[in-house]
Amino acid sequence: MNRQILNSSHFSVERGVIVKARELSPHDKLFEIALPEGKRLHHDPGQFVEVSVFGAGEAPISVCSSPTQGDTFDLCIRDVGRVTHTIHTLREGDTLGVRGPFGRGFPVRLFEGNDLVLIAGGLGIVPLRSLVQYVISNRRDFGKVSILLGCKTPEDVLFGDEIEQWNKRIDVHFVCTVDKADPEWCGHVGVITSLIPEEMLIPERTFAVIVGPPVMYKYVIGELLKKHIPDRQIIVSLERHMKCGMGRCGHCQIENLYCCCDGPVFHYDEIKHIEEAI
Amino acid sequence: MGENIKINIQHLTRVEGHGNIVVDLKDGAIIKCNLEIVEAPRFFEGMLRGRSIFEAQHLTSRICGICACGHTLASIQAAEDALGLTPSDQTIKLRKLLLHMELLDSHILHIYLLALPDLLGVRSFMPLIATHNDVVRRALRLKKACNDVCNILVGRHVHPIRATIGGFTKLPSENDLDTMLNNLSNLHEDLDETVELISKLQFPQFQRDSQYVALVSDDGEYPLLSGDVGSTRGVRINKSEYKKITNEYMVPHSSAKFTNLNGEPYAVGALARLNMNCRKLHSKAVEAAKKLNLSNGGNNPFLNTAAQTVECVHCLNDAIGILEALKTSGIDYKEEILVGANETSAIAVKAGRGVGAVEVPRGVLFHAYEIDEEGRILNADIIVPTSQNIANIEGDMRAIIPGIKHKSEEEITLALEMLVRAYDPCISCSAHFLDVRFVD
Amino acid sequence: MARPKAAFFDFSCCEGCQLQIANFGESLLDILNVIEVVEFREIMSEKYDGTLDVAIIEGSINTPRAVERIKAIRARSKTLVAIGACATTGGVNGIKNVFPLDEIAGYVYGGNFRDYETIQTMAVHQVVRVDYFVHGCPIYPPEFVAVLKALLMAIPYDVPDYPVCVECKLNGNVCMYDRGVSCLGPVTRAGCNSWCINNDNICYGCRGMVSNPNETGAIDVIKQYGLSIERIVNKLEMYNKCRELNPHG
Amino acid sequence: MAYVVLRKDRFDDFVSALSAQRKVMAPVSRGYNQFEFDEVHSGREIALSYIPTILPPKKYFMPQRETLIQFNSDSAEAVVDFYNMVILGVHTCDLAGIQCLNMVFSERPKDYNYLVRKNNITIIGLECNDYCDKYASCTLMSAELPNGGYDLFITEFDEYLLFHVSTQTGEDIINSVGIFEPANASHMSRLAGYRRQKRSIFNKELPVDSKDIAALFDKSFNSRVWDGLNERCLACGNCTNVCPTCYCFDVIDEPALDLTTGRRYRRWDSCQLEPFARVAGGANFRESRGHRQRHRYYRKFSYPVRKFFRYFCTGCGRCSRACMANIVLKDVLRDLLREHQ
Ligand SMILES: Cc1cc2nc3c(=O)[nH]c(=O)nc-3n(C[C@H](O)[C@H](O)[C@H](O)COP(=O)(O)OP(=O)(O)OC[C@H]3O[C@@H](n4cnc5c(N)ncnc54)[C@H](O)[C@@H]3O)c2cc1C
Ligand code: SF4
Ligand code: SF4
Ligand code: SF4
Repeated sequence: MNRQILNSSHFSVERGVIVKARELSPHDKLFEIALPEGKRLHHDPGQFVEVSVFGAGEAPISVCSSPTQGDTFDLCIRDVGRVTHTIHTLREGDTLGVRGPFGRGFPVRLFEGNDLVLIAGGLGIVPLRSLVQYVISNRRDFGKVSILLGCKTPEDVLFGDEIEQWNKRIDVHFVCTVDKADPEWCGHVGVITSLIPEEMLIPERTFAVIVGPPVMYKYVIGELLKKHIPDRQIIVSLERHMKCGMGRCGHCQIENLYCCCDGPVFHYDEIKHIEEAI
Repeated sequence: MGENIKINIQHLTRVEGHGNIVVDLKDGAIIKCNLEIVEAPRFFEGMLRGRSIFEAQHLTSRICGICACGHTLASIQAAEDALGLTPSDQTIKLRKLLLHMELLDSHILHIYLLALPDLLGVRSFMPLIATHNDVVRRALRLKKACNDVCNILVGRHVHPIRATIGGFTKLPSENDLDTMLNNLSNLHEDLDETVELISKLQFPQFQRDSQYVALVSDDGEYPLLSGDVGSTRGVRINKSEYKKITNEYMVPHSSAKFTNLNGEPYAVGALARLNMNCRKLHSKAVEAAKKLNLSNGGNNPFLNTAAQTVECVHCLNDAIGILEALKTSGIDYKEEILVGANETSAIAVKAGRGVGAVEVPRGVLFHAYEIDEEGRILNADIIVPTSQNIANIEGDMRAIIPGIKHKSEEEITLALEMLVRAYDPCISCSAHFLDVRFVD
Repeated sequence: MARPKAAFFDFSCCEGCQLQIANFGESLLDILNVIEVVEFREIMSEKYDGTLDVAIIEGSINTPRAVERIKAIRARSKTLVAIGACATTGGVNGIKNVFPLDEIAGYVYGGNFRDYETIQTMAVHQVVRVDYFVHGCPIYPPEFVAVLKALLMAIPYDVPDYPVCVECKLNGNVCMYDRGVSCLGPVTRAGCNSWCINNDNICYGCRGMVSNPNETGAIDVIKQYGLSIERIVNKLEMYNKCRELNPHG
Repeated sequence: MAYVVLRKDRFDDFVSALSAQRKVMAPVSRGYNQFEFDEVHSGREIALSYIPTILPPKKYFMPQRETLIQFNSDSAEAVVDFYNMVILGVHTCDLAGIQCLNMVFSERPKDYNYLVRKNNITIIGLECNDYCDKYASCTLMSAELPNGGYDLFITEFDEYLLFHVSTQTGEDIINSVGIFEPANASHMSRLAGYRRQKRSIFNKELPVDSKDIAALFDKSFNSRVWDGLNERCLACGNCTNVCPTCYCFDVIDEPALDLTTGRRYRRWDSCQLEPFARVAGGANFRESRGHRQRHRYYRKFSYPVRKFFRYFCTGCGRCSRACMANIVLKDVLRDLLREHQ
């Protein structure tokens, strides 16, 4: 057998250094990563990277910081299995493998000059955070901005301090709802669809972005359609099992689309005829 | 300790399965002197009923992981006996090879990992990793080689895959024969050193005129896979009458079924085989026996470990002989057996009764089945070497106690443990039929 | 890093799985470099009664005393690994459950059978929580090593939840059904590298069934090949009988 | 376009000479009318008359398990393991399969593991004289005649083998072995006659025009046919594993006992398996066996047409042969057709 070393394999990883690690909840941690020699990731909001720990494996993780953040980027990781658990044991100064960025992010150019309704369910706030941060850093370029967040319980609300900031801003409309409140909760209780703003919505100039668990999409899209938002202006980010990020391994396929390359961000009109999508 | 001794060894270690030794000596008289078996019952004979005879070997192999190949061979022999099937010469050669590997592997495990720590005065082989690293490595190397050969020959050593009624599902390629031969030829030196090691050890001096039972035959071959059953008291009977020999009975003081022959307990195993057949050993093994003072066998049960060493040499050399013969004759691949053949009716099935008697590492093992005309098992009977030995072990314990009763409790305990271990008892084997009463 | 303290415990079984580990040859020493074995009755006289990092359990639970013993082991062990079919599915010991308890004990022991304390055979996870499973009768050594590594890294080991056929095909074997013989590969979970079929035998289902077998489909197949359903069901019982009692433990 | 002739009694010499140069893989018999590509050293081991092998030759281009990355505590290298080899006796359906895989792995980002291996493989095709069995649908898929994708291509006649030399690599082999004669006009006219005759044997297997199949799938997504398959399929993955154009994979890390060195490898995976599309949280995006079967058929007859402008079925019939539930590709297509009549 011959063995050749490949200089340009797309399976090669870069070593990212964890500059900061912070616990957000008992099973979610936020990691700030720097690539070697101050290299930039150059990602779009909504794109993801394949993160790996050798020995444990690789997993697709959304970049949850805005490209405007600078030399580092953030990953928010939930401990659910082999890779994610191992990453949770890493500390500041440790390295992890990074490939990417992959996929198609949010179409921010199209958003410019329009109103935005950003809707996140649970962990969906993670990929959406990169967009929120981007929008806030370039606030002038967008019209009205609403952020709607739905969680199971108050404990599941991630990025509490940051959300506090969003809440305080005068140029962002922020609402949060939980399925089940605790005594201290003073926000909304109920399903996220009830938060979609009615009066101030101008369908032609509104883009709605949805990221959340699989069950959420149908209901929220139905509600948006009722409010006459055009298909093209409803944007979703989908999750699928992924192994390669290059449209080959087959795991993320949604009929003829590959979630990893054609998505994970899709316009609703691209997928509404695709039964396997939502 | 003196005239009053109470010894209760719970969960005897470094043996297969769970057993206790309980001794109670009052005013010099032995009140209790038992080897008790506390393995959970597994009901193998019960489970076999109603199953296809073609599954018997797969299931009975699971009686014991260490003698899995032995159970497989005994089960196949009994099944073929019941079906009236005569295996081919090639099949017999390969089965002998397999049995040799089983004996070699199991003996090595016993000699090095189970018995040697006692003889070197440590509690297990773990400390030996540091103090006798070369010895541990040699043991693991020997075991690995046996395993590698079994992997080729039957897919794996624990619960062999290829050995089946009628022969083998897959036969070794020419390449395989070379690899096996090569693996085994590399072992001569390790075995020579094993003989050397054992010859230097001090075994406890103890003699008792026990009755020994093993397979016997009229030809010149050291009988392991075929023959009649014979004893040092001159008994000789056909294997189909095995019950006359094993003569099972229950005793109230103990939890195990016992066996006796003509009203006397007996011993099976390497020492018994040597006592019956030492003239038929391979010449290299004869030399080893000389070196270990076992040229004519002997009466010291502690020397069973040494007898096993002699058999290792025999098995290795005979195995190499078999492989060389197979290389010369070539393998006939047309003999490969399609399993589940009963489903395609390739092997004719009829009602009948059959017995298998095979010399497995710890002694002669019997399987007997009765099947109906569709090949379903009506009755099954399995008698393992360890249950044949228990009565004799207790006899040895009774005989040894008077000579050591003045020693400390630790010394007595160790002596009894060593005695039991020397028999290399396999309690998981016996548990398929033992009465279980816990002695908490 | 301190080596985790590990102990081996055997319940009702043939001890073949422990032997599989002893059979690693010299690479056993590499394993002993990464775990500290503090108790292993079959080959060691040392005993240990402190807290264990890893308890490795072989054998099925089939006496009231065994139930107590396994509970006690669980209570003092951080992780518990069930190895071998007897421990992970009840194994062949489960066949006992086919028969009424009194009946089978009576057959083997005659008149005194009521003296025997025996209960229905159970897999370990049907009595206590199990963290890692190493299926198979006997265990497949490379899988044991893979689980050991997952355990050392404190990450889950996912038992393949697809059938043996997958590995069988990857190995390019002639399918047993093409030889006219029934095989339990299609409903048995993979992970053994189709060990038996590689050796031209059929799969006996020793690793237990996949989580969602298509049972009606399988029966169709058996009929289509003109094979006997009764025999297949009988075969399935060899390793899957305990599945029906308390499947989730 | 050169043709050379090899007397049949010299075929063994040809194979021996070839195997002295590099590994030679060719179909060998496994009994039960089953064949498999395996290493050979002489012509006698080769089953020249064979029906599609258990696994297609894709196993040499994309091995069942292949190392992608070798790592240790402070470095990780992307690697490719390969042999320099000749695959001898590749039928036209499998040549088509390799062409499909070539397209997939040459797309950007290129898969160098595949491409390096491909560049080290020489392919010698072999013409089929007759149908292998009732499962084949090579004519429907236009794969019954050679269509490129080989270095040398053999057509067998009673007393000689006619080789088409298609590439320089093929030419070099012919020259290095040196036991060939140039083909003459009579050889060529015999080939033409043979191909004419072949056209009368190989007929379109289903009453549908190949180009209409994609349209058939456009309207079959909710067909009842898939419900039927849901009942029967065992989700064993045989059909995809034996398929010459299936290439889904899983990526797995395998550390050594020291937990810091090891490898990352990929292994064939199958969309038919239960866990294939399951994600953390438990959602499974193709939970029913029927949907998974539908996905397989769409990956042969619909999705690739939009991306690569060809079907990813070569008509080899392997999926039907390997399915113990007797799910037969031609029957499924026929049922779909019937539904729309
Ligand atoms: C585009 C995209 C963006 C994502 N972004 C984030 C993020 O920002 N933060 C975050 O915590 N998680 C994110 N995920 C989910 C994350 O990829 C999975 O949780 C992770 O792969 C699980 O890997 P593991 O090795 O830890 O778990 P495993 O031990 O492998 O498996 C645990 C469970 O996860 C499923 N799973 C395994 N591998 C994958 C995979 N590659 N994709 C999806 N499910 C898988 C398994 O089926 C199993 O049910 C994202 C997923 C996608 C596809
Ligand atoms: S032999 Fe058994 S495991 Fe292999 S493909 Fe056939 S049914 Fe599956
Ligand atoms: S092939 Fe079947 S019976 Fe054999 S080891 Fe694998 S799961 Fe067990
Ligand atoms: S081979 Fe048949 S049973 Fe197996 S997954 Fe494919 S269609 Fe289903």
